[in-house]
Amino acid sequence: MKPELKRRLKSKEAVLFLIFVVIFVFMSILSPTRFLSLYNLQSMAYQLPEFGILALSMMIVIITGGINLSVTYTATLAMIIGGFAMSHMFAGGSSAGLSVLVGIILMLAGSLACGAFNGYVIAYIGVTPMLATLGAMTFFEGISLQVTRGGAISGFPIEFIKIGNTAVLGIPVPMIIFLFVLATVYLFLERSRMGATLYMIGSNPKVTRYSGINVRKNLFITYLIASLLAGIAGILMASRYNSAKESYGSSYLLQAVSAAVLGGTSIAGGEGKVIGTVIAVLIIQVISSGLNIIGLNRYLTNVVMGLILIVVLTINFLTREKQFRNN
Amino acid sequence: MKKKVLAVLLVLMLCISMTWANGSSDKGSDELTIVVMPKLVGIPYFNASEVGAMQAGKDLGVNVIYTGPTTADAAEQVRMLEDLISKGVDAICVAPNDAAALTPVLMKAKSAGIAVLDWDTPADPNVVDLSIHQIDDKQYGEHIWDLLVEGMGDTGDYAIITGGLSAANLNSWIDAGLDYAKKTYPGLNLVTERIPSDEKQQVAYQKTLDLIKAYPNLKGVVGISTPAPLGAAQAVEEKGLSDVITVVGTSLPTDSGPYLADGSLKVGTLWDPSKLGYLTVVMAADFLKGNKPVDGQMVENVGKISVWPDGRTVIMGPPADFTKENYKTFNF
Amino acid sequence: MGQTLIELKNISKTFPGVKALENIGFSIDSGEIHALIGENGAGKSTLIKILSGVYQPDSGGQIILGGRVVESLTPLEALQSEIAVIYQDFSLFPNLSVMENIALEQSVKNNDNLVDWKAMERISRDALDQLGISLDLNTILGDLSIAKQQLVAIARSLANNARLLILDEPTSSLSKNEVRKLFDIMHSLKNKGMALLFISHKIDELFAISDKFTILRDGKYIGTYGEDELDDEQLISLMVGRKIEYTIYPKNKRTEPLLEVRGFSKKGNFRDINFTLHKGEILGLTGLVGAGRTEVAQAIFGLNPADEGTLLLDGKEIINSTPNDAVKAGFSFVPENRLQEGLVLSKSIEDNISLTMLDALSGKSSLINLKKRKELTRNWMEKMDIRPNIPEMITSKLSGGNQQRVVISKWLATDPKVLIVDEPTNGIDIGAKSGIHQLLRDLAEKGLGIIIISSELPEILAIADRVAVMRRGRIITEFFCENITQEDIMSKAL
Amino acid sequence: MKTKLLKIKELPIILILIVISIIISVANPAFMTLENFLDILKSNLVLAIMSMGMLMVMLTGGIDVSVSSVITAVAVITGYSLMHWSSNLLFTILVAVLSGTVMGLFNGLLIAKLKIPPIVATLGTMSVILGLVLYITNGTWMTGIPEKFIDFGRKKLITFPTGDGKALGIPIQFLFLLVAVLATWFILRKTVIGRGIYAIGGNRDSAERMGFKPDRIIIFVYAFEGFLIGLAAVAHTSIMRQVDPNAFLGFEMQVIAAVVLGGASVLGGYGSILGTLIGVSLFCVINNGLILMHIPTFWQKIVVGLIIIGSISIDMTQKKRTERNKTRVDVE
Repeated sequence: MKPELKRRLKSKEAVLFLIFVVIFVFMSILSPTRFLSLYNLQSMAYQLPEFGILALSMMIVIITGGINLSVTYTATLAMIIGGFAMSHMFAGGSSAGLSVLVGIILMLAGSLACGAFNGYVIAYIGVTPMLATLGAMTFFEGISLQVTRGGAISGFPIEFIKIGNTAVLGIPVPMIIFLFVLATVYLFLERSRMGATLYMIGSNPKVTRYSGINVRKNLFITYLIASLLAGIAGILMASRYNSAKESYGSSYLLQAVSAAVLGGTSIAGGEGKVIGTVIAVLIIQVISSGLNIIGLNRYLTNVVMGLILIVVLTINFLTREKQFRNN
Repeated sequence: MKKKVLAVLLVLMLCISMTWANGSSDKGSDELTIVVMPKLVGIPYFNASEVGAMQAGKDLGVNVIYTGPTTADAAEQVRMLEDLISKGVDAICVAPNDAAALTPVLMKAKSAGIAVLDWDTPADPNVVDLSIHQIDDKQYGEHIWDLLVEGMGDTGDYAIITGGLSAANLNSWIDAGLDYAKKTYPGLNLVTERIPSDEKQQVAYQKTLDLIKAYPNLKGVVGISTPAPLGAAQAVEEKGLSDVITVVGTSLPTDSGPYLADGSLKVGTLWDPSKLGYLTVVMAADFLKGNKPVDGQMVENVGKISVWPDGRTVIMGPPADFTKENYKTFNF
Repeated sequence: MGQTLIELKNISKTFPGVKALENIGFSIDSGEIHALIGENGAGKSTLIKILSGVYQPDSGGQIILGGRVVESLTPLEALQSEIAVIYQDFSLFPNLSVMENIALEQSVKNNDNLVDWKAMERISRDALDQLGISLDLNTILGDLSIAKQQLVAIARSLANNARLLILDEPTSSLSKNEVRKLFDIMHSLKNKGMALLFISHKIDELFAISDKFTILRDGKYIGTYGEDELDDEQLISLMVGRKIEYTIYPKNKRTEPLLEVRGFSKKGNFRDINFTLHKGEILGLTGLVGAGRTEVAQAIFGLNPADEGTLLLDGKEIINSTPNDAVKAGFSFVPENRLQEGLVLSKSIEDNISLTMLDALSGKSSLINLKKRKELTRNWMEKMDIRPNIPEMITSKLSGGNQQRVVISKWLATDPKVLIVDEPTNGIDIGAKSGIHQLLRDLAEKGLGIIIISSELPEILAIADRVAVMRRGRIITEFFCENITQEDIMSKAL
Repeated sequence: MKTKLLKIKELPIILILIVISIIISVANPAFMTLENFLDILKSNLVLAIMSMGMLMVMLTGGIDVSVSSVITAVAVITGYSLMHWSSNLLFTILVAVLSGTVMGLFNGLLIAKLKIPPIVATLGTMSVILGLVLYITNGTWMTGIPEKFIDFGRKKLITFPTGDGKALGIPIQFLFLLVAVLATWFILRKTVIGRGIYAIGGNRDSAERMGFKPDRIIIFVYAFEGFLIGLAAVAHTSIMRQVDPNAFLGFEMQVIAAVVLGGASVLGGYGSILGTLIGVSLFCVINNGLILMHIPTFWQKIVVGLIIIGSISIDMTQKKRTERNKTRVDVE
């Protein structure tokens, strides 16, 4: 057991966790009354889930050797489709409960449709994920604009708004949903047979195909699942922002890629741990909130994030080199 | 392992040095702290507002934090507002990227005992204590169309170039203007729906070139958002059509100087954004001290303001029009 | 014979856990064709990599090159000493033109800044002329057939004016005519004073062309002999260390048909393939490399579906349009190229062995039963004697033999009805080889139908019940493996 | 000859470009005019120049998402140099290409020496560079570009008189594009390093074995890309006559999209100058055609998205077909 423990302590994730702790402590020292306040911890717990879920969605796709540039527009298209129905039903006299139910179902269905579109183009036509999702990004944005005419869809029942804005026993509902998603993604990726397949596809699709595994189908499903997660993030955003709009969360796209990579997911595919991505999301959240509370210029926050990305990857590189030399 | 720790420390040092360089500290004081949040930072319009807001802070002896997202994303605004509530401030003045999106977080702010104001663009009227407007949206839209007709006459083809399709206040001006044109200037013919320019002069320029070719009888272009009229004017000037096509729109006098001078931009119209920033801080500080604005009140460095009967909508005043003749007299 | 070009003294190479080469010492003269002989795994590839500077030998040895004594070479030194190697994987650029593949190296070697396209054209034209073949110089290499790509690889080495040309099984993809042409060229190169180190498994070829033989066995130097000092049999016995290579297994009687292939055709791959595999039978599929054997196997397994033809399993028609269909129907396929097709090298033994078994390892919950997985892995690792016995070991770090055992394990784990093995003993030492033969035979005994593709005729004769010989995309003939010789098969295959 | 033409790898994309051009010109004859082509040329010069650099990067199997922040930084430095140091043209170009090259070099070092995957390394530098530029400039436009430089930007290379007394001209900035294309062509086609770029994209191990130095080549490629971005920044500034630090937000996606539309493989090794230029043209023609064809604004993104996916899918299906039909065995 001892060498196992030692190995774990030396893992990328452990290093990352250490970095997280250091940053957290640092922020706390810098701003003990505010950063460490219960209110702020809770506020971070409200903010983190939508981004965290998008990062997990991105991670799943990256593990198969792909990337999904349309992830945020999937979320917004889903919330617009569902939100459109929900607000119309509610305004038309349907009960709040029914409107919310239909709205949520349509949001999930909308995200699945986006996933099916991406999945088909990537898995069955064989277009490189980066290009396919680049096109899809524009396409989804176009549909969203067409539906909303650039405005926001609002007028949701208060029951829907509550999803993203209430806390149970002090724990925000979005956080509970996030923990649930996190557990599911963990089980899916690291424990289920399909997860195992995805890692193999990401490492070597040819061998995986030669092993009698339907790579196309698995890839297709991957994009479905990743988009479903984006849909869940969309529900949280729509609820937290009390409306649905095409541009919500557009700044999450590159952040989601950064989080996945920072968390140790290999951009080439085949490697990556759920826990790593989660720690990376935590790091980004703590830096973002912490620096905001301290009052650092937003642009410098971007600079700090960029530097951390480069530094962590450099550390990974140096560790790898060292291991290589030791061998 | 040592190396890793070292690297981490380096990053931290960086954070510290930048933080201290910024000179902000966590220590609470008796000073009032007012947050002024634009839709996004780093564009000329909101930079000008920042100058006014900071000046007001200095004049009134209140602590002003001017911060906002780096892209016009409501989600990012919500996150920042949540952090600022954690930070503990006295008033939040926000120019929402989307009114509805900010309602929940603004309600949180209110329940945390923070005064909530909107400025530049209205937020949900149910959650704001005061609403500071540069101008009435409807009047402003109508004014722009009046300027257009002044240039091109009340008949003929025209097009609209807007900053972004989902920018709520730009849309409300355009919608007001279009409604007005339908009733007042039936001879005007809008050739195609509003065209987005992503808040970039380059894109506005390109789109105007395309418009000129697609609609050969084009007589007017309305540019909404500060870079749009400039891009349109540049295209018109290059095509040598300054006498044929009238370009009007919302632009800052300093940036639009060259285009006004060569006649490609007929007239720009905007209020002084720094005054708006100034007024916002003054109103917020007054509100925190328990003073309500009154109609016709004289605000130093801004001028006479009007207040709607609801008692919380403050209008700064009419916009200024910039022309070839007068643009040099403005300094924003 | 000319003077000594390169001399090796006491060259050893140790990999973690394996002594790949031990005290190798021999010399190559200019103007000779020197055959390097040894079984797969004897250390030939390692030796070549040392000569080309890819591997550094253990310290203590010496390489004497043009009078200069060094311990090891770097790739650049090897290049400057004009040692050229044609690897089995060609080391070509699929995205560059034929011309550049042949002549670009010259520019790099000369430290040129600019590309001289005219000179490149001349050089590549010359090289191809020497080979007596014509190719469009501007064709992108990736658009050529594998056989033509190999010709380009040979032309490239010719273009480099190498003083020592190392040919690692250069003839394996060539037709008889092309082999003859190559030998002509090798002769003319030799007459120009060039040294050639030639590696081949084909004894007749070796004797047709070589002046000297250096024999390696299990990483050890056995000896260097002139062409007149040895005959076939002596050579083989030196190579394998004993006279009889393989246990010849008793042949099965025909039982009921298991798999019937009827009229399989695919444009540019194979035509009108018909054969029947019986239960408990091992059917050999042989012929030269490039005869279409692998293509047929891939077609059966759904990797390269045929345009026409039907497949009957237990008398019922099935359609394998993807490997997934094939696995579900009860097929297993151990591919020829284990590094590119058989193993996910960046993943562990456990990951690889369980890859085909994920459905079985996960019940209704879809979650993998980790305990069961560990058990399965342990079982197979023991059964197949995979070493080191660490399921978490990354497969790229295993030796070739162990890698192959992982691939076979992963396929046997599925408990197939039909097992197709493509060159299963490639790169595996003798002991392990007979272990695999025994295993295949045992499986057949249990009623499995096995198709084995192998270029190694003694292997086919030892374990197959029947053999089908392919030539240029067609099955030419079938033999029962009793009372036939290698020559009988070869005469049909060529 | 016929077969040779059919062998051109760019053929499908050329056909798509032709078909789309025909559709647009049927809808609006104004498309097929010299004037329109010159407009397209001028407004997309910068994209075309930058696509050359991106092509090289992608040939090595890399990608660069930091191009938009690098050009922003270079434009700001150039603007500063013009306003505070010298308005000498050569000096300006020198400053621009030097600063671009330095930033490219930095990317190259991260990728080649620290082995950080290109997309991640450039994501990091993007945040850092853009963050610093916007922090320093606060997004303010730099408008005081000297007249001398602006006059240079208005020059025409060749002018064609038109009937109505006006003249059309090839903009002077075309020279920058010409230099970029010729330099890229020269490097890729005529130098050993250029063939090395293809070689490491096709088979990195073999290239190394052959004597190429992949690390050096990669550093060179990113530095050269930075150099081209320097040229693009000068061209851009001379066209737009001001520097807007927000002008290139999101531009990297356009560059990447144009290059891959032109047939470059994201995995490296495949891609040509001709293809890239056609990809850029396709991209520009689609954008140009949207307004010329009177496609309503709210449909435009849908159309663009579908055309991108459609063209790539057609190309892909074509490639798969030839791959499938490739002869593997000479069947008797």
